[in-house]
Amino acid sequence: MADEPKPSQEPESTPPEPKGASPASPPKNDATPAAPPAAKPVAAAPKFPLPVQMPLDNDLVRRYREHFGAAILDALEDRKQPYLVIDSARLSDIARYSRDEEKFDLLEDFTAVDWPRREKRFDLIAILYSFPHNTRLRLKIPVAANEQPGTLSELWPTANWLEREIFDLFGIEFAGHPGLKRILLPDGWQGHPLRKDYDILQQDTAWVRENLGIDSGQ
Amino acid sequence: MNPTAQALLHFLQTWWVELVCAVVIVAIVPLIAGYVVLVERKLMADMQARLGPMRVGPHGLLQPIADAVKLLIKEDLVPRDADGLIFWFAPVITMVAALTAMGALYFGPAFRVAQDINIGILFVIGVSSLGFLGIILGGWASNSHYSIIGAIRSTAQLVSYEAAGGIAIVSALLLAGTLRIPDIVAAQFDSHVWFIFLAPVGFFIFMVASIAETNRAPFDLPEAESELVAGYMTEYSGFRWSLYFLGEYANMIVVASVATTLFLGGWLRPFPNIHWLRWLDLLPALFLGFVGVYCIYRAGKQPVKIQTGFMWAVALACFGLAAVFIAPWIIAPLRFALPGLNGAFWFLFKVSAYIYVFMWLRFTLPRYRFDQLMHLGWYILIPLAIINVFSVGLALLLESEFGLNRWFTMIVTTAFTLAISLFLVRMHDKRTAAASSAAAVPSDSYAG
Amino acid sequence: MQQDASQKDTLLGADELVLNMGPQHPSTHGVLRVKLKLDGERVRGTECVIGYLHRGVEKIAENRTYQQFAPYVDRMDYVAAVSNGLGYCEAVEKLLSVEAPLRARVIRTILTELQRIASHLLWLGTHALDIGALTPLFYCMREREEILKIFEKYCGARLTTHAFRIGGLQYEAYDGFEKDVERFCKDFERRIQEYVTLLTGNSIWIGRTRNVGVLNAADCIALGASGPILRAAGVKWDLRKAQPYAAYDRYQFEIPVGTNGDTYDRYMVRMEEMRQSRLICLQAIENIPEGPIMGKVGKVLKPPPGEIYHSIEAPKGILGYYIVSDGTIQPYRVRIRPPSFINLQALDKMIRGHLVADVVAVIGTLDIVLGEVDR
Amino acid sequence: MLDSIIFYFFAGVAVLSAALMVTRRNAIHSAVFLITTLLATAGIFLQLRAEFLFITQIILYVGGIMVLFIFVIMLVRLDAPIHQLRFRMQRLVAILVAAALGMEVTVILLLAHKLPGGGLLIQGSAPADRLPPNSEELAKSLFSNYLLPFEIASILLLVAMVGAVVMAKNRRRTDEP
Repeated sequence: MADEPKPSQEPESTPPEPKGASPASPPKNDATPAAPPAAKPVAAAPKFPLPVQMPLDNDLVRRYREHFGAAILDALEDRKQPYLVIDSARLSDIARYSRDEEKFDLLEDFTAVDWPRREKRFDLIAILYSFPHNTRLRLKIPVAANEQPGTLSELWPTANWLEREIFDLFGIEFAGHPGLKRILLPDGWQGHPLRKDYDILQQDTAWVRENLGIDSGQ
Repeated sequence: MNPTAQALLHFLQTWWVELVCAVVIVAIVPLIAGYVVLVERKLMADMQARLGPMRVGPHGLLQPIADAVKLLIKEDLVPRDADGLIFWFAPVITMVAALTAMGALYFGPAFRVAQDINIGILFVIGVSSLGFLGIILGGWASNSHYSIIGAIRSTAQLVSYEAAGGIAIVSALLLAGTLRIPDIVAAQFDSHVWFIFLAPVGFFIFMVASIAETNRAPFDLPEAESELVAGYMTEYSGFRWSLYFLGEYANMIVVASVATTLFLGGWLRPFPNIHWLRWLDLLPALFLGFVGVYCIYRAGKQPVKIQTGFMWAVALACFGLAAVFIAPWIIAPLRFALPGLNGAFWFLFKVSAYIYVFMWLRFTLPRYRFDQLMHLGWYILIPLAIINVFSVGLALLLESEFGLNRWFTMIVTTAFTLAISLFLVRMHDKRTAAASSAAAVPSDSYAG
Repeated sequence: MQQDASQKDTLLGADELVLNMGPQHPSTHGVLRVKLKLDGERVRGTECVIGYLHRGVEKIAENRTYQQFAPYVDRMDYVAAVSNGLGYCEAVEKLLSVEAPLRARVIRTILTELQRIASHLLWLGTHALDIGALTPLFYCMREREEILKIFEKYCGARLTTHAFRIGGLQYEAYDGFEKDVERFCKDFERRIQEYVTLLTGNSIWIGRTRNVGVLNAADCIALGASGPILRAAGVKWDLRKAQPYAAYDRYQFEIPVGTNGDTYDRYMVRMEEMRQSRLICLQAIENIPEGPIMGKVGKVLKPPPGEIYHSIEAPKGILGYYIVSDGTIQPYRVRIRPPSFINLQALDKMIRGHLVADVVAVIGTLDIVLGEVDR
Repeated sequence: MLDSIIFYFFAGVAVLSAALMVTRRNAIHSAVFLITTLLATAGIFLQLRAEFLFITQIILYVGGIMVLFIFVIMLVRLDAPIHQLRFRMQRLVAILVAAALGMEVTVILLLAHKLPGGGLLIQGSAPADRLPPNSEELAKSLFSNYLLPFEIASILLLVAMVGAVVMAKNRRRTDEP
């Protein structure tokens, strides 16, 4: 499935806007296990001698890999918070497995991040919480702009509005969602504001003029 | 021509007192209602740890007038799809009903409008119940969902609670044996006790029903602002709105007067038959004098000179009234006015106390839900009212046929009624518990 | 039979009435619009229309520096600005891998708990008002005023406080801070008794709230409803205990839980939460450790590339911040998990089959703030 | 003189609003005019010093029955059934019935004096204000002379009420599932 090697490898490899020209620290290459202490305070302030992302390989990840093999594209830990990069095609399977077998029963949040220069433009981020184990797990699902990932709202009804919000602000459509329509912005609005190519001053001038009767909402 | 003029003259000659009284009622009741609103706001403020209106006049004493002026000059909005004629006419019905009902009331033995109608109390109740026509028609004519739901609620509520209230009145009427208002009061004088003590259950039911009939909290569902915005009044504004508002407060005065007449001894002072308590007749003057003194005390503390002056004026008015009350004691030829004056004082005092209880409840209690309201009306109050009528009748029968002590029979029958009411409440609780557990069966339909 | 049914349809108007509640309705707590499908007065379905207050907070975040964005979070749940600020500051601190000094964390805890009380007070007042009890609102406002005065004395602002800074605090606790908090807490015990007298045992209140808007534990979790809603359903779970942040691990407090998950249970849970918050404050002012109030963070914050998710137990539920850094001074993406937004989604489930009057009770018990729903 | 003015006023209002009632298209308007008619009739009762009848008219007809009318009109959408169920021959039948009724009334009025006991024209009755309170009189006659009819009527009403309750209950039971 992994149609491109490491889309996951992280943000830094494709810093989006002009500003972040220097790709900072090459992410995961030096896998110093001594990293955790670096997460401790003080000295760390302005400079970060140690990388904060590391590959993760614990029981949980192993179980996931066992079940889904190549669909688990990567498993990382960022500032001691684990996340799995998974293939969007297996999203609902993995989600169901997480909920039913691994007892991540709460979909705490579901959102997206836009990486316009990457081949798979968006990352869907599902933050799962397990009441029995009191742990969190992030699922990161790279999806392409024209891709339609499966909905999670059958597993967690809470994903209903969250997916609508993602659709509204990013324009990612979810297959099988009951009633996918804009939620925060008006129905007829053009554009998806949280995409990086949507400028902060941009607005749907035509809509504003027509519906509010003013020239500009600024 | 001549006979007509003569007839007119004759008409005026015979009816001028009543005409003047009628004009006074129409002119003064809105003012009184305005001040009842002010008192309500002040009381509410006091109970809620704040000051209430303070700006217009000292302690907000001119607020009602300012409000009235504001309402009069407000734009008069009519929704586009409203039924113009009925929308215009509905508030008038409410107001007219309340005022007409007031026409048959006795505010003390001497102050009244209509010649004594021998169905007095029935007239008051019947006519005041016409007010809801204004509510339902106004709600319908507004052509708005909130309005119509408010109107439907209001009608259902009125019909249910009028039944309970009407039956509750019967218990007092049985004791009085007449419908004429002065005779009812006289009956309470003769039996040495107010009917509230003989028929407490009846009074309680009437009180609850009268709160519901006047759409006051906790029964203010027709205009529940948190659900229906303003119920049937949603689309009304300005003067028409104020007509509804005044009608509501006038109605409050009407039901309070009815309750006072029937259950609280009308214009009788407390213990009217006990001679050595005659000094109680001095109370009105003392009371007013005290208010006057208090006003003077407060006058010094007013921040603005004009308010000090106003406060003095109020104090002087109080003293003047007190003088009017005290005059018959000093000037023998005015002695005839004494019963009338004192009667008016006590009557208004009791009416105020009754309205005060209304307000107190309003600030204390949450609002009923519509189904709960209906349950309360139909499952508890109406059966209880019917049983109460039976037991009062039984008590009277026992007294007259078997010569039993009146108090004894009353206590026994009241206890009997209360026992049944307890049973009813128990049943009601069970029923609602069952109903709510049935309603709580989960349904699993998620939707956006 | 068939004919009967069709006749009934036309004669009795069995088709559903759609009642549009809001966006200017007195008890939708802002600009929420709920389309109610009614059968008589019974609700057959709801549809929430939100977004009237959408300001694009998450978009703004991408165009501000980390410090610049901090005041914006106050404008989300504007009745619990301190809690929002706490969540954001802690999230950025985690992203920077620094920790605020203990003294700062203790003061943060005190202020946040006061804010929780203030938020719950506002909820209680408006909720009671929705159900028709006028007076509690004013009592609640009276107490909330005391809390806001403490905030004002502390940082000069009452509502959108921006009380915390990334890395700690900007202001030292003023002289007499402990005394003020203590006086409030001592007083509050008596005051809360007043609400209990007015509401807890009142049969109308119970009638209006018992078995209304029931949401059991499984539904809560499925719908993501958190905070008092979850606890009222009997789940003894509170992030302050489960994953302590700030200085919560230093203090003893109980997690109140309900049994039914109905409106009355939520009321009881929130009342008890206020008492527990009061206890936390009392414990905390007993011994505020000495020390610096600002951690070692630079003037310019450039967190290393990466991402962080941090959530706290805000008065309304789980308030989470998911922040992605690209190594510049501006966050690449800030996602806020708004508890109100997600709790509001439970409305439909809670209200079906109830009466119109219950809609306001349920909206009230959800304790939503539209600034946070719409962001 | 005054009495006549008042009478003609009330009578005129009653007749006029009755006419308006049957000609209005809008059901609520019809109901409003019906209420006006009833109130005007009540006014005539009052003028005749039949206070009890007056207040019964107001409480029962205006306060009770008309509420139900309006209630039903508001709840039921009348526009649809009006088009479906219009009775074509209505006008003709109405004219016939009205004519028959009018004739009947005329005949009775004309021939009243020939009827046994003076018929409708009661002559030489006491002036109204000297009559004993008529609510008491009414009660006395209801519970003495007319006890049996009164009780029968009560039972009839009771039966009707129970019947209505039973029917409503059945309706609900079939509705529910």
